[in-house]
Amino acid sequence: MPVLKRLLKDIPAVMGFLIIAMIILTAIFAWQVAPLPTEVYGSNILERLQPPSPDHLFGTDALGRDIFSRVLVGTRSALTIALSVVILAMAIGVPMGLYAGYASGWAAELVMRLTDIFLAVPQLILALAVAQILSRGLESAMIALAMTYWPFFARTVFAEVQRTKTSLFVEALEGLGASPLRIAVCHLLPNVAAPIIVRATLGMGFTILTSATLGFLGIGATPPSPDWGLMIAESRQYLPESWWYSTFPGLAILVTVLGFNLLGDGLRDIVDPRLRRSR
Amino acid sequence: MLRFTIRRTLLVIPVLFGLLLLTFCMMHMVPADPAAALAGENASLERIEEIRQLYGFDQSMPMQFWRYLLQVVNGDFGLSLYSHRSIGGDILLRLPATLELTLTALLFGTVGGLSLGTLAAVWHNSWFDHLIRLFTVGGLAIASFWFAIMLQIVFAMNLDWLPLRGRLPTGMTPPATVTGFFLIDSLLAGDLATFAAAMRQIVLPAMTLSLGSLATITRFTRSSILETLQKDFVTYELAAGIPKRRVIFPYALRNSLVSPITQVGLLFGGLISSAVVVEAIFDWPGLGSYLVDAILTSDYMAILAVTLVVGTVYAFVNIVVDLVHSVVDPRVAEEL
Amino acid sequence: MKRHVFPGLKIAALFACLLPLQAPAATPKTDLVWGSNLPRALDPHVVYDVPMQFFMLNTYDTLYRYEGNPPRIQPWLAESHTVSADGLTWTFKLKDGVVFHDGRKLTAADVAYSFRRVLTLKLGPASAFSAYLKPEGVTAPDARTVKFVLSVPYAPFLAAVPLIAIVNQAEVKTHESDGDWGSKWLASNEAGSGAYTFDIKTYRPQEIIDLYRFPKHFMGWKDNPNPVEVVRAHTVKETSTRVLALLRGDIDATDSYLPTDQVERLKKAKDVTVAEDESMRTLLIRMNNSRPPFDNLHFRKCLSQAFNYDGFIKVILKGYAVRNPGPIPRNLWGAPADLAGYSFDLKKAKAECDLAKAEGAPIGRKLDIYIMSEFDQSTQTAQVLQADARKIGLDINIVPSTWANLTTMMGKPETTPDMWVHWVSTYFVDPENWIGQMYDSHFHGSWKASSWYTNPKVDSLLAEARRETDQGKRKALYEEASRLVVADAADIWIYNTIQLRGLTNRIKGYRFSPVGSGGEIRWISIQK
Amino acid sequence: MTASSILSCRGLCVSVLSDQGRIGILKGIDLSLQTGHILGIAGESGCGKTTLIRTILGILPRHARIDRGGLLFKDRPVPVSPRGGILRGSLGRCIGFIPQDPYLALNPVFKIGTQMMEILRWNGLPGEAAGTGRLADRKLCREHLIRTLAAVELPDPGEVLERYPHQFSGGQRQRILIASALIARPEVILADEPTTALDVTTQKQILTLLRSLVSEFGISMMFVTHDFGVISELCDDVAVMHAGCVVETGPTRRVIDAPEHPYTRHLIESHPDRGGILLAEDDGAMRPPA
Repeated sequence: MPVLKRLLKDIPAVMGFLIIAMIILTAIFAWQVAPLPTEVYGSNILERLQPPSPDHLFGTDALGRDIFSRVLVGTRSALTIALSVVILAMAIGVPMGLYAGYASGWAAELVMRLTDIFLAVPQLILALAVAQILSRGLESAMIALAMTYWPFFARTVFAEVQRTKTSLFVEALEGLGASPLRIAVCHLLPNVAAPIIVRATLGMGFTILTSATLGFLGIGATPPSPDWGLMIAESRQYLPESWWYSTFPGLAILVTVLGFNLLGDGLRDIVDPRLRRSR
Repeated sequence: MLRFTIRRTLLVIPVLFGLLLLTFCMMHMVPADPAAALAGENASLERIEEIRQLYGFDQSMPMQFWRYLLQVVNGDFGLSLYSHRSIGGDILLRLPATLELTLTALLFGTVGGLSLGTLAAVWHNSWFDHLIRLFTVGGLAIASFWFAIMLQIVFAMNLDWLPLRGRLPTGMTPPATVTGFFLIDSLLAGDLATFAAAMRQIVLPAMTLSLGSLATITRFTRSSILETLQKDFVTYELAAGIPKRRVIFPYALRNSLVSPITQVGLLFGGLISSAVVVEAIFDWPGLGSYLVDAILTSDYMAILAVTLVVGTVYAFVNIVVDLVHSVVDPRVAEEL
Repeated sequence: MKRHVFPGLKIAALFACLLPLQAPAATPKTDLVWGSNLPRALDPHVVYDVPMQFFMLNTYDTLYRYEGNPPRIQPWLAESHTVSADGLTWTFKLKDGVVFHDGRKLTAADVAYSFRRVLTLKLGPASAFSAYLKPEGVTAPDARTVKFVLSVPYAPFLAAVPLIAIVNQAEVKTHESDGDWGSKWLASNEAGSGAYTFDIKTYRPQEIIDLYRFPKHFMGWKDNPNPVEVVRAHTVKETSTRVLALLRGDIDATDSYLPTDQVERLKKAKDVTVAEDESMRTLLIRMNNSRPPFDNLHFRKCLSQAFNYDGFIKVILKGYAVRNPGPIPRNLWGAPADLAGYSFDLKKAKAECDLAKAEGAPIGRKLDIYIMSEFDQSTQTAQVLQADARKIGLDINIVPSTWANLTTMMGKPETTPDMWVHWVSTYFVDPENWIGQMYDSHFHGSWKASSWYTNPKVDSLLAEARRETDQGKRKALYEEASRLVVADAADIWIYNTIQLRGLTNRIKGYRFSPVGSGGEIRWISIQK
Repeated sequence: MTASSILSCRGLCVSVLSDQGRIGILKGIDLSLQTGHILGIAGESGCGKTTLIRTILGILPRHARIDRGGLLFKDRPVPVSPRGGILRGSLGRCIGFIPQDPYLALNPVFKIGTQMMEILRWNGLPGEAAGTGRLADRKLCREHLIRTLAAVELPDPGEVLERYPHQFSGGQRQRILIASALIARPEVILADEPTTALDVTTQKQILTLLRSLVSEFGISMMFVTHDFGVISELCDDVAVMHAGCVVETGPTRRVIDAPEHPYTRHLIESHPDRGGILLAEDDGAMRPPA
């Protein structure tokens, strides 16, 4: 696997990979790893707002829950949200991009103009509006994020398909009478897989950030869910005394997003050497 | 240049029209009845019906869309369901604050990013360069609302160096409105005390906001300069006897501006997004905090109006970016 | 070489030079910076809520006004009033020599115009009148007499009169367009006679309101030798920010809902005091009595005993609230003094739950509790219930929402959520404001009556209390109704608010009243 | 032939630092450029031609340095900097440079005028003190640039200054670069394969132009190429380089007619267009002035 070899040479990318591996493991075994699993949801108001100590590594929150355990369990929701959003956005964006890139005519044109419209407003703003129109809650926030992220996939796929569809092998397949659907799915799609993976990896990090922002604004996750953005929002009125309350969930976001970004950058450098940015 | 501007502007119109259609559709998906909401609590059915007719909510969809289109083109976004004030008027009052903040942040980001990026490229592979590279990845991974809170804890709450909130210290009268930008208006009025105060107020929010653009611009400047320094014309300029510092600044830097500048348009989107939370955290009386208020009060009309306005501002920022781009790189203007 | 390369650094250095410049002290000695929330718009006939009370009490006058705690209704613009024997005709006599801010004399016509305006716009404070007063019922027989003819007898009418600000008819009329009663104009202007005038030049909606003392106010200023000349009201959104701003002297007063966690910190500070006043503002968890399992009395009793009242009030709120076991604030007449209500006992709760289950109530389903996410206490309340209910096997799901969405949802029993958390503040000081509008089935469909509680006995008691003009008899009626509602465990009543407002020590003469929460600036003097 | 040498290398050794340690690129080069002559330097890519040019111009990359030997300019040694390169300033305006690829050598985002003015700024007008980075008289400078552009037979030179590189063809750009090399009216010009990126017709025109300029301005030129056809057309003398060494040197005719070194023979024989070389020999117009 030359790709893997090149990835291993890229120290930042390896760091990103290790961070993500650790986070995924944490997410899977969160309930086993968390030192005080009963204090993730259950309140213990006598021990509220305790500073970090050996009992509570990251201190406790306003309802006396263990912030360390909540941050660990929070990886689950963060990853679930990000993964669902990215997959949903992919499920919409990739077929759209394939269609618009390969077919031509007014419908294909319409798809691309649609992406223009969606991209005409910064993603967070549009997601806020969409989430607000749907009822509140995690599901609507996720749908809103996917609704506003798919154009990025559509664009990526569109550009790649445009590039490959004029290549010889596609013309040969057309000559052989392969159906357009078959060409698109069996031959073009594998060719655009790499940029999609890169986009998805970077999208994971981005989605974690955006969904945390939605949570912070009270539109995403709902209490008592240990959502990082929500925890930071809850912590605000206890500042600056209870500094730990907002610090650690924020660091969790930072590390996770950093992991995805490092890995995504590394993958992009390999997939598209023209775009080598960081070296 | 003029033709370029006009064509570029015309290209925006269909997109904005689509956006208008999108927000219109969204407005009609809203769970609450706008007429009932406008009528207020405990309103009678007749009153709701009156309002429905007054605002044309009883007409056919295309008719309603036409009305909406005419309204919006005239800058009238209707009445806020919450405050019963004109949304367009309130947005106009608040837009300068947001623009002042985002543009200041963009200035921080561009000036800082170009400097840091150039330094990192010139001292390629030094410890400074490595530090900068770490920053460019890390800066994009920080949640702006968290960073804002951290800055508040450190610089405002604990060290007490900078103000915590607001656009001016409480009790200070804003300068006479010319541009709506306090920094510029206070200078125009020759009021240095207000200028200094406004400057202190804007530092923390603008720093928070500029983090992402600073990281991005640094990153693109650095790689772009590294790439430019490999170019033949750099060797040629050196060979022709031009000193190295001159070759880097302005010659190589100007070449390297193209890729950071194309990023600015995208960055502006990020800036506006972050401005929503950053304004809410720093009590910055701009569009962002208006949007957050609208969300907290489920003021759909206001939310959609902000979406439209942001989309328009965003489109025009991108036009300006393209214009700057065409000035920096003369080849671009001829492509369009 | 670097000297030439990086002009950016020079600019950065320039910025850095400016930073250490301390902003000049901006607050002159007679100015007051008020750091509470500001009304969303300025028309007191359109918006009526706590932030509006601040604006209205300072810039407008009313016929009667509440003062003190517990609040007493006092003649203000009116000298006196009379009621006809049938309780339908109310006649108010106005004081002489009242002038508006533009110098025009205030007459009975202005009063009549103001009431008609409210009744026609049907917004904000109108709901307190619309059931019994029509615009035609308000007349001004002469310059100093206003007559109200009610369509049905309504005892709490007088209690509601202080809701209506008297506006300058002549001024508002010049700004009318399309029959809007000048509401577009009044949304960002002021046309009153109150102790302070409003300055439109510095007005920024929901951000800055500057008020200037009105020397010709009819009350005169003899009682206050050092009045506040200028009030600069600034919205400071986040409470922690507000507290810091107070500590640093940026503002002179916070809002009156300080988070209890911050009180200790303020009490330790040198130049700051915290005013603690028991108000009339009750917190409760609403239950939708029309929907299973909440239609089951045992289940409602179960939940009523599953809430940790003491833990919530004593630990989380650090004692800055008073347990209020029934619907009427305990410091208002009509609340039975001996009412015990429910207390936290998970064993009893479990037993009630089992009874409910035996009767077939579907208690296993997921129960939704809606909160207003912008209020932290609303979240905490739901979380306290959620955590303890989990222990007896109940699955409660928290749904964040907003006031606007919630009030829309309360229109029908099907859309009304299982439970929601809210406060009932003092709109007018009468039990009608609480139990009357909350548990009379006539009010079904409004947010105040969102329990969909129906009890014919309670309905008739409340209706009688509304007609009866003798307060002693009314008190007995309300006490009986309270006992019935509590026995039915219609809702989970939690506390009556202790309002906490941080003040700097320059402020003297702060007067708290549950109506206006102490925001009436005319009583305040500034220590020099 | 008068044997006064204007520029010569004496035992020049240059090495670069790589992963495998120091690697010698130039291994004792001895060369001399006679005043008024065109010296062709032939050799395959990788033989060290470009490094030689860069050494003389004083633009060696940071990891390269002169180990031994040096340059003589008009029989006076040229100082070497502590980092191991020639001090550019010591040769100053006496030396001009024509790069290989006209498509890449001009900065795409600046006007021709700006770029030429910059070169003038650091080299100075002929007859003035060497460039200090300041322009004395813009109008005078502009006239000088227009004169120089006219010398390379570009039509409408005033207009040329106002345009951007992408608005010119390859041949035109090469003329602009030649003009740039002439700005300071240098005594020596180094040309690094200036015609390889051009088509055959343009190549011919450029070579003709170079030849006439050399005689017009009295310039000595060092002309690097891998193309013996060009050498035979243009050069008075030739030096053949191979693997960092000069293997053969002498007058062009002599070397082509009777190559001594097997590598030279190999180079000449492998030329795809041997006929061209022979043809050039008979073309009197192309001959160097005696």
